[in-house]
Amino acid sequence: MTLHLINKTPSESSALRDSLSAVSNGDALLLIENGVYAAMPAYAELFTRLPGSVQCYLLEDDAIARGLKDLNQDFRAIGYDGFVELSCRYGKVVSWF
Amino acid sequence: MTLHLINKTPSESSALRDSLSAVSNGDALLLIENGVYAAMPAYAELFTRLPGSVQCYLLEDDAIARGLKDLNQDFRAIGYDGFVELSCRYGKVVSWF
Amino acid sequence: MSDTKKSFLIINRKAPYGSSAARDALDVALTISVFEQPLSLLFMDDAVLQLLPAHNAAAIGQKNLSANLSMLEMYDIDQLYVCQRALEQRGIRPDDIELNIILLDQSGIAALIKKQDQVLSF
Amino acid sequence: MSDTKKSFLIINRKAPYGSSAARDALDVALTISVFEQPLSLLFMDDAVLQLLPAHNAAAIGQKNLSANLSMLEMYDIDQLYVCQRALEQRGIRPDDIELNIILLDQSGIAALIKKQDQVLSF
Amino acid sequence: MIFSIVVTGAPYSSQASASALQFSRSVLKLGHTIHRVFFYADGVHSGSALAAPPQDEANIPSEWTALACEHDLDLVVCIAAAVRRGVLDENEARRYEKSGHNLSPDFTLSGLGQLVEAGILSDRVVTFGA
Amino acid sequence: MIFSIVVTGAPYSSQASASALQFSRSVLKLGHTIHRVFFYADGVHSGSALAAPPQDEANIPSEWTALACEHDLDLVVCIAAAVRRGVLDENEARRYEKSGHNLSPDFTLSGLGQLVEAGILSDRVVTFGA
Repeated sequence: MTLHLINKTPSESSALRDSLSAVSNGDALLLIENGVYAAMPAYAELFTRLPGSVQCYLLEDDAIARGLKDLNQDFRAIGYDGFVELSCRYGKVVSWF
Repeated sequence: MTLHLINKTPSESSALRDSLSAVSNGDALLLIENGVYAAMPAYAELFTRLPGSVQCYLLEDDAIARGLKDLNQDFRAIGYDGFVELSCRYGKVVSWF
Repeated sequence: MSDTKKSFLIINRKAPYGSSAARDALDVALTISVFEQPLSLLFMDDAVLQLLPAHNAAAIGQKNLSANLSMLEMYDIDQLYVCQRALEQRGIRPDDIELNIILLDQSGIAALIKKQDQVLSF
Repeated sequence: MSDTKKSFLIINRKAPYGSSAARDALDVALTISVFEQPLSLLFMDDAVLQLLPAHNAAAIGQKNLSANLSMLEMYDIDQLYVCQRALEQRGIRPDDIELNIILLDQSGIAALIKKQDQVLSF
Repeated sequence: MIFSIVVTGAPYSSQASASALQFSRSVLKLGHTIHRVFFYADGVHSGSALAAPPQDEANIPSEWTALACEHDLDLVVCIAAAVRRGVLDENEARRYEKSGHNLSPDFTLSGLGQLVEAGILSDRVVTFGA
Repeated sequence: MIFSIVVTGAPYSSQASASALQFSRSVLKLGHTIHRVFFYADGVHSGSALAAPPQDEANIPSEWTALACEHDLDLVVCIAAAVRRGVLDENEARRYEKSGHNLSPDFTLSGLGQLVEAGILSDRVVTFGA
């Protein structure tokens, strides 16, 4: 299973769209850097076709830096330690940028 | 009147889309660098809502470099000299990237 | 040179912090105002995300952009134009923004660009 | 180290020449093949534009990517996977491409990624 | 007509500096003037004296140098963007107590005022972005 | 678990190098191993010895150096990407007859083989892209 790492907004690159088309059941998504903006409620529709088995995370440090709150509830906020733990738990990490 | 300079593909940035929403009658578009890919016929629909008074150009050097031919006929191919002449003819140049 | 005036427009299109674009643009804006040239700022696309309140960029080892944005008002740069569609696409209400902004639709943006002498993009 | 084998996938997503990404990816691909590791290349999004024939990058003072792409076949890297939707969106027919490619739909791409040990992105 | 050129992309990483160079050559060939070329953000790497691309590839920094010498161009690198990115002239290297410097002598480090002044004094400002 | 980290974005221009640094700190704190950090493309500027950001901003290259010294990290800068971009060690400066060098001594210039070897020997490769 794969951890998909996305660091761009939905507008600045097609990284998010491409990653969503490449997930398998049981994979996870982690939004970092500018990627965290994708967890704004206005972008929720992008994630509606994800299999329910795909867990969604965002890097809290990046969301705090950008003043983001009231984000999409489907995303769990984690710190860098959580990021490392996810990298261990999933078999590999694929970066989309 | 403005010369709008676009150097990104329709997929790698929203530069093209943003530029199209900002043109005035009598402006011109010039595609350079990766921007020339937007003149592939598959992207023709992006330009259908442009006012007829907006002239469309592409930088030939960049199209040749990328092996592009049979491009959208609405775009006239020019060289760097033509690029300079357009910059003079239009009152200012706005870059979208 | 003091006799010459040119109107400048800075077009911002990038989100803050992920790249240096937002700060680069603000540094240019402050410099233009030091030169006392007419200046407008336009926020399109992801750049409207620069306008969200309560940044805390120390969390990622950077400096807050908000401080520089507030300086714009101190420098009498109060022409902050914002693309309405960019706000809507991101679900940001104009009330969420704590700066004095002027909302523009597509034709407003075209008209704003049309009347400038020089346009710098970030 | 000679006993260890890992399967590598290189995901290409960028157009050629506008940035160094396409060439950086090819250099890594050739190095992986020197190490005799199982290697696949996947072209998604704008990276399918790398596969168009008849580049003439000398026109912009660069070197043709095509030469390096052909080298892939010399190095026995013949697993070139291409995102079908990316081709369609750009109106490129598979016949336009002069390399041996394998077309993949969305589920094919997911399956390809799933079976790799390491994935490098460009 | 008086042009100024702005470059915000680094050579090799982006095409911006190479395109700006080609554009500048045409500007001069057609009899116009270049008031200044201003290198900002990652564009500052165009001023590197240490860039050593393979011999069969263009050497963008040295092409700028050659064009500048031939036409007496004012090549200005934004000082704030440059020192952050490790592009220093001899003065800045001394100021920051660094062991060396790497700005090509045909480029000048200066402030953003040079960009704004170029905008005021030029008929056209053309930005090559990354 | 054995990690290797790949960085392809330059400090200040992109967040990639700063994120990779934070991630690396957590990897080490949690008791894992970092086999190598490989700087590729614009990531090579993370190895600059000349970067001089304002004092109230993070100095990413020197933070890498500090982390490397503390944990004996192998910081490898891709030699082909680096020399093109003007990032040279003493050897390369001599080879290309350049007046100076600017690679921080805690970084090593080496080939792409170091990236591939890291992929083979590491359980996880995490890329911070720009």
